[in-house]
Amino acid sequence: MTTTPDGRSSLRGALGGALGGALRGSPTLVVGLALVTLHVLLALTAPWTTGHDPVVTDSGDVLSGPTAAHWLGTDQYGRDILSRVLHGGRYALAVTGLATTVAVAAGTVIGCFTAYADNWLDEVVMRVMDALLSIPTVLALLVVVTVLDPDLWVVVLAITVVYTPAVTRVVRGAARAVITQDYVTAARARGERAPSIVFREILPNVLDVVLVELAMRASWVVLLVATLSFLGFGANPPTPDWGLMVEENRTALTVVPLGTIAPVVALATLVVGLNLSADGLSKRLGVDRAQQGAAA
Amino acid sequence: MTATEQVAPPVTGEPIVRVEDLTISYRTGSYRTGRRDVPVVKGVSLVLRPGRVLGLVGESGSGKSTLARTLLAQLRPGSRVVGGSVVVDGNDVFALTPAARRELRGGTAALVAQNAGQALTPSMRVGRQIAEALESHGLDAGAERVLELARHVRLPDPEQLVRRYPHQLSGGQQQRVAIAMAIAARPRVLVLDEPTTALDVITQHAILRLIKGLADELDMAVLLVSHDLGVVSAMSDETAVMTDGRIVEQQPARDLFAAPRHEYTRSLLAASPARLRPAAVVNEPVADEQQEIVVRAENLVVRHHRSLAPAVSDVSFTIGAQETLALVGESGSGKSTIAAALAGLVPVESGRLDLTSPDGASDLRTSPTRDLTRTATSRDTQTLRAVQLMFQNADTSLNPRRSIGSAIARPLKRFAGRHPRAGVGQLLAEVGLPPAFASRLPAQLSGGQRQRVGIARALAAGPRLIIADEITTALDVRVQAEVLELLRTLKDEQQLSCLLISHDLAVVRSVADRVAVLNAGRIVEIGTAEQVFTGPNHPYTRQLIDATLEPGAEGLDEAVEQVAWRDAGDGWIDAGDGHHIRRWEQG
Amino acid sequence: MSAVVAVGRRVLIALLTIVLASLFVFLAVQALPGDVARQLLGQDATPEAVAALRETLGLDRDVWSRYADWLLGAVRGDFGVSLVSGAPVGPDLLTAFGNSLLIAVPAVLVGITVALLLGVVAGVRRGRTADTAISMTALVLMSVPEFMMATVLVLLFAIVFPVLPAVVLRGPEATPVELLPSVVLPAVVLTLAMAAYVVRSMRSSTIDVMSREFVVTAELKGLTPLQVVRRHALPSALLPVLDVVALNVAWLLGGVVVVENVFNYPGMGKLMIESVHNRDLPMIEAIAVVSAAVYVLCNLAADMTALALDPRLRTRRRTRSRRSA
Amino acid sequence: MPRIAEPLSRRTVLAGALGAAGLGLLSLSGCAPARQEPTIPQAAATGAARPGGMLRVARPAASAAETLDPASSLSAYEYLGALYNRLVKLDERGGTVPDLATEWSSNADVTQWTFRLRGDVRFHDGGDFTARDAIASIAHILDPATASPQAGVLGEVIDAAAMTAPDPHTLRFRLSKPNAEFPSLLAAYQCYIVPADAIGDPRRAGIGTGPFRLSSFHPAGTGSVEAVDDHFAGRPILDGIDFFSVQDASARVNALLAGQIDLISQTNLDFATARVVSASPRATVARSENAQWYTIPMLATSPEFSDVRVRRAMKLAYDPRRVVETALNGTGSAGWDNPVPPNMAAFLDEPREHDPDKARSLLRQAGAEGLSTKIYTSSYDAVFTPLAVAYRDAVADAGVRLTVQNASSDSYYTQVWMQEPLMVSYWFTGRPIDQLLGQIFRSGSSYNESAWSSPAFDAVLDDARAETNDARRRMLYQDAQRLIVEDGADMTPMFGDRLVGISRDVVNYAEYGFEFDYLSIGFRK
Repeated sequence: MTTTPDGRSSLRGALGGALGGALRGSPTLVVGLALVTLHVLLALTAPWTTGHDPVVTDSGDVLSGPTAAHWLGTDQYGRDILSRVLHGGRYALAVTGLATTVAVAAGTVIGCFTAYADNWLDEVVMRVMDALLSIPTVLALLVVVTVLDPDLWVVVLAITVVYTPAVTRVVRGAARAVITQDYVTAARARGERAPSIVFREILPNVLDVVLVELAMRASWVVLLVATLSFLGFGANPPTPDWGLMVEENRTALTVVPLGTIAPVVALATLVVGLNLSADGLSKRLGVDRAQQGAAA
Repeated sequence: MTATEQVAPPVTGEPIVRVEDLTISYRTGSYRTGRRDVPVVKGVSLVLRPGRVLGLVGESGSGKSTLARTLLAQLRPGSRVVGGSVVVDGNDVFALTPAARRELRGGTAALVAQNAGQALTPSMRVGRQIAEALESHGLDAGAERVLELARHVRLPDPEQLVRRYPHQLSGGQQQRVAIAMAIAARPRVLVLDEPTTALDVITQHAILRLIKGLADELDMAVLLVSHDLGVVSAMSDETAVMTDGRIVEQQPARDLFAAPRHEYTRSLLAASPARLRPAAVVNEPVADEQQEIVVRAENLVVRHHRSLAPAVSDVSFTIGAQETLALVGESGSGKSTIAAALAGLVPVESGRLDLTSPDGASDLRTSPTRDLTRTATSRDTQTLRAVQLMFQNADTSLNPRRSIGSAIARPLKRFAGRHPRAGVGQLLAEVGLPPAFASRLPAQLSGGQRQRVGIARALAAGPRLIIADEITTALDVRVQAEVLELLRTLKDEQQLSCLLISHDLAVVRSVADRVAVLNAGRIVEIGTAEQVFTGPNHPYTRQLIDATLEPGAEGLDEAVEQVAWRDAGDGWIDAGDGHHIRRWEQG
Repeated sequence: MSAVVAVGRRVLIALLTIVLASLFVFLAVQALPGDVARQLLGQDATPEAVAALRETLGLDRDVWSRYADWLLGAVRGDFGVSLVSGAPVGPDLLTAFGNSLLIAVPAVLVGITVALLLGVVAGVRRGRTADTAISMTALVLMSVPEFMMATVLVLLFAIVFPVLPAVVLRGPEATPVELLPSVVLPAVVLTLAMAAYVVRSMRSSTIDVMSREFVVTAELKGLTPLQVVRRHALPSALLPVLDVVALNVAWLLGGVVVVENVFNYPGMGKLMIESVHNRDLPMIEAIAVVSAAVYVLCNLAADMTALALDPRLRTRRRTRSRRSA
Repeated sequence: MPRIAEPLSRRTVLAGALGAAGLGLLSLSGCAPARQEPTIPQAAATGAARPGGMLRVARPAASAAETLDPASSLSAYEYLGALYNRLVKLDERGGTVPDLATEWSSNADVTQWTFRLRGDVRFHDGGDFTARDAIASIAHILDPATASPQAGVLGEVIDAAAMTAPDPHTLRFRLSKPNAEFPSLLAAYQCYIVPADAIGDPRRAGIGTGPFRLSSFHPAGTGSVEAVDDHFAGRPILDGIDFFSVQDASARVNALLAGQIDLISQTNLDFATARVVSASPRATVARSENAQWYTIPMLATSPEFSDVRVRRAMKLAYDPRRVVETALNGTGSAGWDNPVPPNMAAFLDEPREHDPDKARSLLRQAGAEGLSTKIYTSSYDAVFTPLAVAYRDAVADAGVRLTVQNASSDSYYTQVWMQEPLMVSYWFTGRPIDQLLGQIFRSGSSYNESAWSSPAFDAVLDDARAETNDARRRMLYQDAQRLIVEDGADMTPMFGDRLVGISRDVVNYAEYGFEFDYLSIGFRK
């Protein structure tokens, strides 16, 4: 908890407090975060650790099995699979990080404000969110990605459009519980303005829900990003991306099994890590996950 | 068991329950920090005999509830028996087979828990739940038998009631159902775990009388667990006092309340609000004609929703300078609604609600009178500042993610323009907390400390009126006493007016100058504390006063439930000196 | 508030949701690059021909008036004519929807039942072997994309051991009976993909309810563990899971795209992809309406079930709109 | 429609995307092969077929609006060759050979052509085939209401009034300008002959003179044809063919591997998939050599490529042999930017030079040193992206920096094609030489994807058409090829073999000139 001398405490402090408290003594969370951290580290250091450019083709050395030069072999264009898997983490984590953060941030702010407003605005926003939720995810993604060319930011935008309503609903639910608390009543009795109440009183107290939401959405986003890439709506070749790698190599499974299995293992471990983090966080922070197990 | 001053209980029949040297510990911690066993019950021994009531008092966390529930072989997850034994009807309960344990539960020993609203399964009709208690012990669970039980616990209109779901019942009715379930299989031991804590005083009285009657009738051994000295005093034949996992004193109830032996027992009794009364009487009731009026409410009507009946109707009162007006009444009587209206949290439908400035007061320069029917969003800063709220539940009144310092600094900056750093420290000191607490989070404080912070936060604004809404309800009796004392001191020092809301007449009597009794959104009686507590009274007031149990009480007054009245139009009886009683008719 | 008003309000909100969803989709499709005229005429079409076709199809009119026209038609039950096949949208969509139901209904029935059961078992046996096994399996299933699951299943049961068809060869004209053997694998994939979430949410809900006072009371009444779980814990434990189930069922019908494409299954997901490709606006709109209706109905069904499970909801009056202090 | 014309203009939104992801898990266990040389069979199995049997074909349907009208741009391509005949067809070297017409001749200035038609041909409904049906069928193509892709090509030289029938089995065309290659224009697969009185009658769609008659047809669905016993060219080996519409490429492969179908139509397996299919016990791969003609059009009207020096540099900069190696793993042949497939008679066998240094200096002269731009690709065809990547790598030596940009496959030919400066594209080979050059490279022609405009080229083409001497005409066509290689805006890095997935039980599969050999294909004895 970072507290300034005059007693002002920052949102960051609250977040740190929530997370720090959560970390203490939850093996689930520790394993989950360790997996995620490992992925982040591998992705960050990929340019220096692999020794191969992930996009350089070598027609003289295609579909090779594991060799001294290529630990996980090469794909059908002679690219180093290990290097592509490690670099693929960069794309997956970048898109996931951005998309999840944007969607969760937007959903959190909208959810808090509408919950606090509790009037026609709340009603209108929730109707719009409900309508957005009722449109099938894939239809929405397809339309957004087709409207704009698929690049990183468009994928981020598409996922934001799809997930913001769901986050809004969850956060709004949590915020409504917070709003009945006496410290919010106290703030209202002080005549505080809505933004002050939302940011000072409500937001810090839905952060636990938001954290869990962040970890859980992230696990879905990783899968969704991979699916999008797999379908040809995501990363552009020859960008190293897990979904794309599976797409490119799946037929060569007999020849180079690692070309498909390595990215799937990378993907699955990241998803497991995020899921365990979400589990651990919700357990430690006392967030009810039953409400949040909804599918993507 | 070394510190226990125990006197061998008078032997009246063979013990049905024998707890010997029982030690229970709770496992805490984690893989990383290492697991630790924290003892919660430490070497406790006691016996229960048929037809006798053993009262077990203690503050929260004393281990009394954990102890009581072992009689049904129940342990909280993570707890385990480290030593000693619990023998019920000749069997060690922790050595039973699963089938025998089920026979014990509800068969030999039954439990009535604190909150029947939570103890009853919401999705099942109450009749079915009673029937289940019979079925599970192989007894006839026919409709007639269920109705018989319902009548036995004096449920009104049992034929109708057994077909309802728990939420369709009042709190008292729910507790009666829970009792019916408990006695269904005619258990020999009845464990009551804070059976009336969630109930209003009048309902509490009725439930306690029911339990007492049943215990006698069915010759049950009863273990009554409560933090309420009055309840234990009135109910138990013998009383044990528990603190920190140990029983420190056990005596026949009458002896214990008359002449407590252990230091801890004495401190408990000294803290009960009834014992504080002499000090309160020193507060001269200021019924002076000249007295300034700070708040004036006239014919106030508040409604939460158009489709609902008014929560408050036709309420008029005044609060003078430095005066404490107490609003008393059962839950739902409208007392908190009045507080909310004063604080501008709910809109006033009609009537007047004014805040009056004393002459020349600097904080209300422009106009001597402020309209409090405006909600907080449309009040000006000075009005907002003048009225400050304090809340019942210290857990929810402070933002758990913000430091104590920031909670106090906010009103300081907003209203008083004082320098936050110095101000926070000073205010903390005023409420008896070290300034270093400024950097702590609410979770790091005890309930009493948090309530002190709540007071500091209210004072930070520099108010004229503070509204204290059940501020001591959630506190243990000794802490309650401290907080009330603090409130009184500060109020005098800073010359504040106070609206005190409480359902606890003992508390009210100890601190209020004047008292308004609310029933169904209307004031039925208003007067000085002395007038109200000595009478003459409105029958409802009388009922409330009679139902209040104080330490040392013996038995339960049978007259309490027999009062029946109804409003007789809109007249008032003037009992003199500002003591007004609403006219009523016997009914 | 009377029951009639409450029900009326629900229905109105449901309709509003569907209309809003159709509007959003309509506007988004407007923004799609290329249009049906170009798509129909091919790349060598002259600009004049494209313009003429656009006019014939009414694509040159302003978006809002076209939406209004569409909405008026939809209200009368006329969802228009497919811009591609020229046939009314209804029958084709109905067939595809029916086919999707053919894989979704068994998946829902089997998947939800088994998932709830496993979730309860895991929740009640928290921390034991059964719980660990169930939770781990659910976690793994959640972490593997469904196209991977589908692929492995096809490989195992269609290619290595050819007991089931790998893909559906007959298109929308296939009768349900002809589709029957092809239903198995897609249904299994959907079941697995969906069940994982339901298992986990049921588990945590069960754990939560098992610690509630009324469950403890039931235990202390001397009931057997089975009775406690079935009569006392289950109804309450199901409540929070209902929303999850509803969302999953809605997802199942709207989001089966991946699975339907892997198996070439002639359902609504596949029709959706084709319609987006063809910019077949009337078909996309109809699909959006059907999907939104399914979503709304699933939520309604969840609410109804909640009503059946929780008598408190049946009699509770409308909560006060303003919070009282 | 460029690719093969319409049949391939299929959405491939998910094509090549889903499904086959585990195709070879079975051999996962014991398999960590170091390097294996490609083991893809060279040609389809041949041999004696047993009479009878139903061939099951999986195909990607053109559209829910697909039709059996051969003239339409939305015709169901696989059915056409089974149901109908053309007047003439192409052989494997691009030559024009008889089908319904037995012989043909022209006047001296090649402005009038006379075709002698077979007299022993009946339509499936029993009607006799006459010149009247041929005239009606071609007039139907020319009818603007049909919007036939072949209308432009034919309309350049004839109109409906130019066709006469001196007798029921003689057909005469009077051309508006000389064209020595005119018969080859009638080999286009839109030019199938249908009964004159069946045109415009949807209930009679599918009636033709082909070796199979229609049993059932559902647009974008299933369909079936059965053998015609008394067909003029002999009874087909098969009893019939079942067509199934499977949109997803991987699903088609799975169906083949699972033994649900015998042949995948219109699917060029990528190299890795081909390896898996040929390793399967049920299926194998048949090569259709040089069947795919891959191009990289540089939009000549774009600022990047309006300068001929830049275009020449882009060609000099890369070695097509390397591209074939990388993108196709050798299953194709280098194109050297000449669009004419090597197996065609008119092919000009003069490989251009590969000189990155020269390319660099040309770029410098043009002020475009270190050119940096995007090259568009999509999942429309399995080889697009490998080609783009391989080309990108190949030109890096000359200092050209390309970024591969993946575009959505379903709008690739509406949003990128002929709009972005640089992209990858492909055509099916099998066009007669004149149509190939005229349709795709002539100034302003509808398939001119690079928008290249060369009066010299157009003039050579006109000369060739008017030239009646076969040898001299071929030389003119070769001049035209030389112009394309030197000045043109299209690059042809390679011709790819089409790798066709086929059951091991099928023999005598052959496909060229947009048509199967429907007569001799059959099941192994």
